[in-house]
Amino acid sequence: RGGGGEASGDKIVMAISTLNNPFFVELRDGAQAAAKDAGVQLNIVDAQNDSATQANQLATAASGSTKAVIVNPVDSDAAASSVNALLKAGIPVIGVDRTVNGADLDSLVASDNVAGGRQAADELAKAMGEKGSVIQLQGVSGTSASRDRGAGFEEGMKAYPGITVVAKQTANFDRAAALDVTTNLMQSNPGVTGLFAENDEMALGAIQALGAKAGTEVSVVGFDGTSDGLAAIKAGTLVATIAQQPAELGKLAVELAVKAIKGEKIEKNVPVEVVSVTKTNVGDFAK
Amino acid sequence: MSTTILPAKRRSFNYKKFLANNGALVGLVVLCIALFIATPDFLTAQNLLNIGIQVSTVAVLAFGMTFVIVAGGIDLSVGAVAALSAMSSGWLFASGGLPGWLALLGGLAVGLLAGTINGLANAYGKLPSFIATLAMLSVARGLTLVISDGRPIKTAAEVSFLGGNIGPVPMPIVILVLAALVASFLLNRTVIGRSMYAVGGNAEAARLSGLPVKRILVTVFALAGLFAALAGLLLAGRLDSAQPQAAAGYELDAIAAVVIGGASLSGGLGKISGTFVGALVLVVIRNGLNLLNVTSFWQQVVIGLVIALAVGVDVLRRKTRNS
Amino acid sequence: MSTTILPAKRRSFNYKKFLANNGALVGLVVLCIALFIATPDFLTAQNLLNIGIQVSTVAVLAFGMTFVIVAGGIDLSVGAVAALSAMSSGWLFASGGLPGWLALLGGLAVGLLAGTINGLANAYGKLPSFIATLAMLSVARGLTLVISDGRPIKTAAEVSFLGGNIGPVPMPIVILVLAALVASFLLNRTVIGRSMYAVGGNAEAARLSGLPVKRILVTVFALAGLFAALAGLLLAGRLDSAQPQAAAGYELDAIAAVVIGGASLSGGLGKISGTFVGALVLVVIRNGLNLLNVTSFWQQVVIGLVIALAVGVDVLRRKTRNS
Amino acid sequence: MSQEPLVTLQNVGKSFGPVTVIKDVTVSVYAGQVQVLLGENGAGKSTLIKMMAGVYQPDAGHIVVDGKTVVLPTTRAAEELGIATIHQELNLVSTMSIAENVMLGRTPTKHGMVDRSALRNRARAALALIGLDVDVDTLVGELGIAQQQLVEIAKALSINARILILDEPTAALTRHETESLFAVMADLRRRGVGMLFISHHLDEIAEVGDTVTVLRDGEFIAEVPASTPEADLVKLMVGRSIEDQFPRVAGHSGEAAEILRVEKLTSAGKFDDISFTVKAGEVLSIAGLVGAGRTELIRAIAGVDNYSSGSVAVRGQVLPHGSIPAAIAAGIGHVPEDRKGEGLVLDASVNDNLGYATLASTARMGLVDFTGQRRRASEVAKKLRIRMHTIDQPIRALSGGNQQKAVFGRWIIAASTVLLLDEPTRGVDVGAKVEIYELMNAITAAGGAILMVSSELPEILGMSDRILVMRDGRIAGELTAAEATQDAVMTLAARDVDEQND
Ligand SMILES: Nc1ncnc2c1ncn2[C@@H]1O[C@H](COP(=O)(O)OP(=O)(O)OP(=O)(O)O)[C@@H](O)[C@H]1O
Ligand SMILES: Nc1ncnc2c1ncn2[C@@H]1O[C@H](COP(=O)(O)OP(=O)(O)OP(=O)(O)O)[C@@H](O)[C@H]1O
Ligand SMILES: O[C@@H]1[C@H](O)[C@H](O)CO[C@H]1O
Ligand SMILES: [Mg+2]
Ligand SMILES: [Mg+2]
Repeated sequence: RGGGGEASGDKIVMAISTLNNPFFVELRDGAQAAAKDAGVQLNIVDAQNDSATQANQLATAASGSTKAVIVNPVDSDAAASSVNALLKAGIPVIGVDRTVNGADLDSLVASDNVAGGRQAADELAKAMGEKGSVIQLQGVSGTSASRDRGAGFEEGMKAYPGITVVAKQTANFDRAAALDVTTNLMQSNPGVTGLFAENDEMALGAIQALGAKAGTEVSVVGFDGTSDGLAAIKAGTLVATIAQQPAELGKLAVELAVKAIKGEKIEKNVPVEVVSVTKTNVGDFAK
Repeated sequence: MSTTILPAKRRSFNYKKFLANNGALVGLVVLCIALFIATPDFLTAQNLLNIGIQVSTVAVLAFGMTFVIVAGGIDLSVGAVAALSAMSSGWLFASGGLPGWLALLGGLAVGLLAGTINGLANAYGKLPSFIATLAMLSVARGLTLVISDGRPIKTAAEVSFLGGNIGPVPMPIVILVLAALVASFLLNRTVIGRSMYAVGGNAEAARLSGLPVKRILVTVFALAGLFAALAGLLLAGRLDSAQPQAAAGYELDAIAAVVIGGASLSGGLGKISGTFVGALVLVVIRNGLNLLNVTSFWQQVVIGLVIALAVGVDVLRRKTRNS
Repeated sequence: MSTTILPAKRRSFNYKKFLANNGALVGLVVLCIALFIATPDFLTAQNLLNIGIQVSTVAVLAFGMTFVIVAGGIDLSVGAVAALSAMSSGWLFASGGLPGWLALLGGLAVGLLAGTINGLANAYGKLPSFIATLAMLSVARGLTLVISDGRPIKTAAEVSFLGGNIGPVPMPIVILVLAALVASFLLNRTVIGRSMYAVGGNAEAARLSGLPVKRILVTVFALAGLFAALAGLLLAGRLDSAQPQAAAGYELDAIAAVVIGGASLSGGLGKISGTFVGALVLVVIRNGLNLLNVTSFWQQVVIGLVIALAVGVDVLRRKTRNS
Repeated sequence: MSQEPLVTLQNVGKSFGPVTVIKDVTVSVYAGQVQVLLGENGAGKSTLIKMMAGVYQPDAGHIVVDGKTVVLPTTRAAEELGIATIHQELNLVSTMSIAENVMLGRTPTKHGMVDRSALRNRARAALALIGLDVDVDTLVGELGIAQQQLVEIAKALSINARILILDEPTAALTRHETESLFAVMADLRRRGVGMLFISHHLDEIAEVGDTVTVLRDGEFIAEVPASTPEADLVKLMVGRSIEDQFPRVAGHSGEAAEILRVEKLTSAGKFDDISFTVKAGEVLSIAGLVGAGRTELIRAIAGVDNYSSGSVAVRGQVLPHGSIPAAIAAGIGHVPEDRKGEGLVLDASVNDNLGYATLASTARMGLVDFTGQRRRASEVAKKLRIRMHTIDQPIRALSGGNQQKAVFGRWIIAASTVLLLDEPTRGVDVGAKVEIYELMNAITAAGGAILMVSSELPEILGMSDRILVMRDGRIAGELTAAEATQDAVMTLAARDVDEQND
């Protein structure tokens, strides 16, 4: 299978969980740039956050002239059978951003959401002076990103007995939903001084809801490090965001896929740093 | 805002008739009383303002939907058209370099255009409205993503103004009220509005009476598109940015508001006041559940039950009245 | 699979009639020819099997939806009920310790129950089916999240078997064919099935003719629930796990499949064969666009256009035939 | 006729797909005259007038208005030439008020807004023309069929047309309203309006008509003066003579078994304390004015509506409240007054429509008996002479009278022994009427019982063994066939009206 020599023109399929989110758009951009550099054809399919759609797309990929597959699973468990089918057909599979449980991926390029959740707890506690009450905005119920960040955050908060999480509500990773939910929660919890949103989109909606309180009376921490998020840090309304490096994730995934096609040996685990971005280091990230 | 024509002596407001015609209102009132008892945070001036703001997007979408449903159709594209209009407006401003107010008008024009296409496809292309607008849902959402490349776009100050305040009054509430008045006026006072009831109630009779059924259908969808654009710009104004996924799935909320408000999906029935009550039911439930901090999983269960109950109360009330 | 009663000499298959009754088929064939020309990957044995597997979930959901739409209702809850059934089955197996086959039956029972509740709310509670099933959508999705605590659950081997193969034949295709035969038999050959057409065509006339309209409505929704459960288990089998967000939004696909297949949302019309063609149209478009590597944003635009075209071709064809 | 016709359909033809419905027919309407169209059910009368009304386009021939050939692509185009139409089927929007329905398509405006007081006033004026006295804000859906028909008539009258087409306007009316309509027609005639009138009530022809054009199977048969004797008209129409228009053969002699017993039946606000019995072999009719509560009563007996007190028993067995299946099982068959809304599934085939009541009872293990159903349906369609292209045609495409026969046929197939008939021959042609009457005879001869509500007094007088007269929800009196006359019935039925007028 394409052993050695020219990789040029080889087809790689990249199955992304959703492109309706700037995070994945940046991941895609990184991957595309890398594909161009390597001279391979990169087909991107978007599952719109539906595991079954993704299974369909992976099956379709297997029937074409695909040389390698990069998968960003909608759900880490659900992707296993499709990925195993690809592996059985001899097509190398690289996971990106989220792992696939129960499949022996050729490689995984990911940042650690649980660790990120813990970091978010630390940043928020620092900003709040380790006391006060906190609202947590959750992502789409049942997604691994929401699950893992929530778990990490809860774990991290255990270290700060002075802080209580007074309300947890879902805002579906969505800015508009976060605006309404935060407005309502501030109504029943007026004394809140901290807010953790499981992604930057929700953090920005919350900031909108908090108005002048954002960054003054209430500290907000987000997740992702999107360009809007970084701008909010500069503006002082967002205290911190746990930045992933989506473009870097995408780029590394493609590079690994190219190596796999050439038959080169690749590392099983390629971790990408998750960085806590605050006002002090935001300059290094601004794009 | 009642569809039935009031008797000549219009001075004294007919409470009984109003209640009888606004069934879901009873459900809404019960809901509000329950929340008032359950949490002191519910009945505060600030929270009522919040509810007013939060209902604005869905209500404006649902007003447009009311025209369509009264005329016997359905419009699944309103959420996507709202997003497309806001995104187009943002793009016209940011990349097209248009002045803010022109960008705002451009956004409205996009909504009107999308709605008109729906209407043409339904009336002249003979596509069932479910299919025509489902196709538009997909096309409009796709175009929104294409224009934005999946990223939010900052909106013009003129658009953001829609999400702001004038004096102490939130603009979304002002727009909501204006939209309700305009929609209600169109539906009740104009010939084209009254014709919508005829088309939805009995299209054949409308045609035999010489009503321009096709033109009415096009108007109905065009209005839905225009109201969707307004809702989209309102939402973008509140968020200070046009979001690629804005208003996703709102079509079901909008349809639900209209149906909770007493309209029938088979056409010929429906009122703006009812739709407004329907939208409030949906928003008040969510607001209340947030205030009560019901966990997000159970929230969905409770929302479902309350929707069924709100409409159920109305059905029950009507039954006892009739027998 | 035609709704019209076949004449006595049933041996010779009536192609003309079949085509005339299966309008969207023309759209589907055109679509397939276009894809065959556009990419060599489309018409491969493997890809055709893929399409068969990919269509299974939506088609099974849509078969159940066909009963509801024929009888004049709508069911927005099928996606959520599919997820709830699969999750319940997973839970019964993993936490309840039931043997796999019992867990599988338990999942089906949950779907049947949810559907029955929809039917009771519609027929006896007098809730419009749109509202009753919208409420169920919310409740079922909420319960799915509650049961699973937002996490996927591994399914029993018996359920996973539904997603596997027997010999060279994928099980989803086997189940799809069986479901189509059963649904078609119920709708065409049985008293209750034929009654559904009468209820959807004119419920009052059906009632005055002595048909048990309420019981028919309950049956219709119960069947939709049962088919949804089957679709949910099939999906879980394919994914080897029950997902809390499984089949979200599939209700629109299912309704679209039925409508593309020639049914009318005002009831009294619709066929399983048409629904199957409708589901294929949706799946073939997506499959084809993936193969052609159309970028995902444009994909949505194209999907919308193709849906409109597929139905448009049918409308046009009928018009020329009639005039 | 020396004068120039207002409108002429010149050698027109019309086909639907393979079926030719009108072949080379010419008919004219003159100012101040009433042109009558006569023909059996399905002869093509409605199709013909729809070409004049701008609903259908002729496939052959042309339309001449005021000497000029015109094309009428829409109903509006016809209206603009002064042609107004009362269609055979009700075309009203049930969710809208009477006023809005009357003025539909011509809603008065002021400053671009609906002028509601003008709307109401003009609607009231139109209703006054035909003496309908109801609140114009009432929703049309709340009216009975007869009142809806009056609204439909008022609507056409309010157009102030030069040419008025009336397609069976009297089918749903009692004599009383029919007379008000004829008075209006006489007035219109004086004012030079030309009219095209369709009716299956032959007695009405001489009363209002000038000339009669007879159609058979879509073809022109003859044009004769309206004064032509009824028997001759019938012969032209059906191609044979009908000896007896009301061939009632009393089915019972002496002490027959009691089949239907209604005791103290009461439904608040609808009817009150109704008791009567119907014996085997008997036809009992209920006469009364529109709104007397006859339909409500018959619906209650059939199990369609609930009632507050009293009982209904068939052959001694008391029926449960409001259960249609129980009523059917006891042998009841119900022909409702609104065939479109309550009788038929319009998009389903003739075959299906004929079989609904027997779908379950003829099934084996839940499976439909398709072969048997088709056989039974074909037999009944033949027996009732239902005019259709094929039995698999949607019933929507049948003419009104043929649709009515199909509703009747459903209960023939079900072998019902207690028939509840609500306006059973509404819109049915003379020939078919006699066939229906003969069916009634056959049922009573076989020991069945019939309860019939009709607004056609001749039918009541000709076909009943006994007559109950209802007024204002109560029984106002009972007459035997022998003592019943038009006057006797009307006196009982209308006494209340007179009292109110005092
Ligand atoms: N749209 C249609 N498609 C097919 N056939 C039709 C259609 N409309 C009418 N026909 C057929 O044309 C014939 C004439 O129908 P039409 O309604 O003109 O009869 P009619 O003389 O008015 O009868 P009636 O006295 O029962 O009203 C009937 O056989 C009917 O089945
Ligand atoms: N759906 C309805 N809602 C309200 N009132 C109604 C309704 N149907 C009938 N009515 C009224 O009930 C009364 C009895 O009507 P019903 O139809 O039983 O009279 P009827 O003697 O059969 O006369 P018709 O010849 O009109 O059938 C009338 O005043 C009628 O206007
Ligand atoms: O990492 C991504 C992003 O944080 C996004 O906001 C939601 O999905 C997650 O997987
Ligand atoms: Mg006719
Ligand atoms: Mg009556």
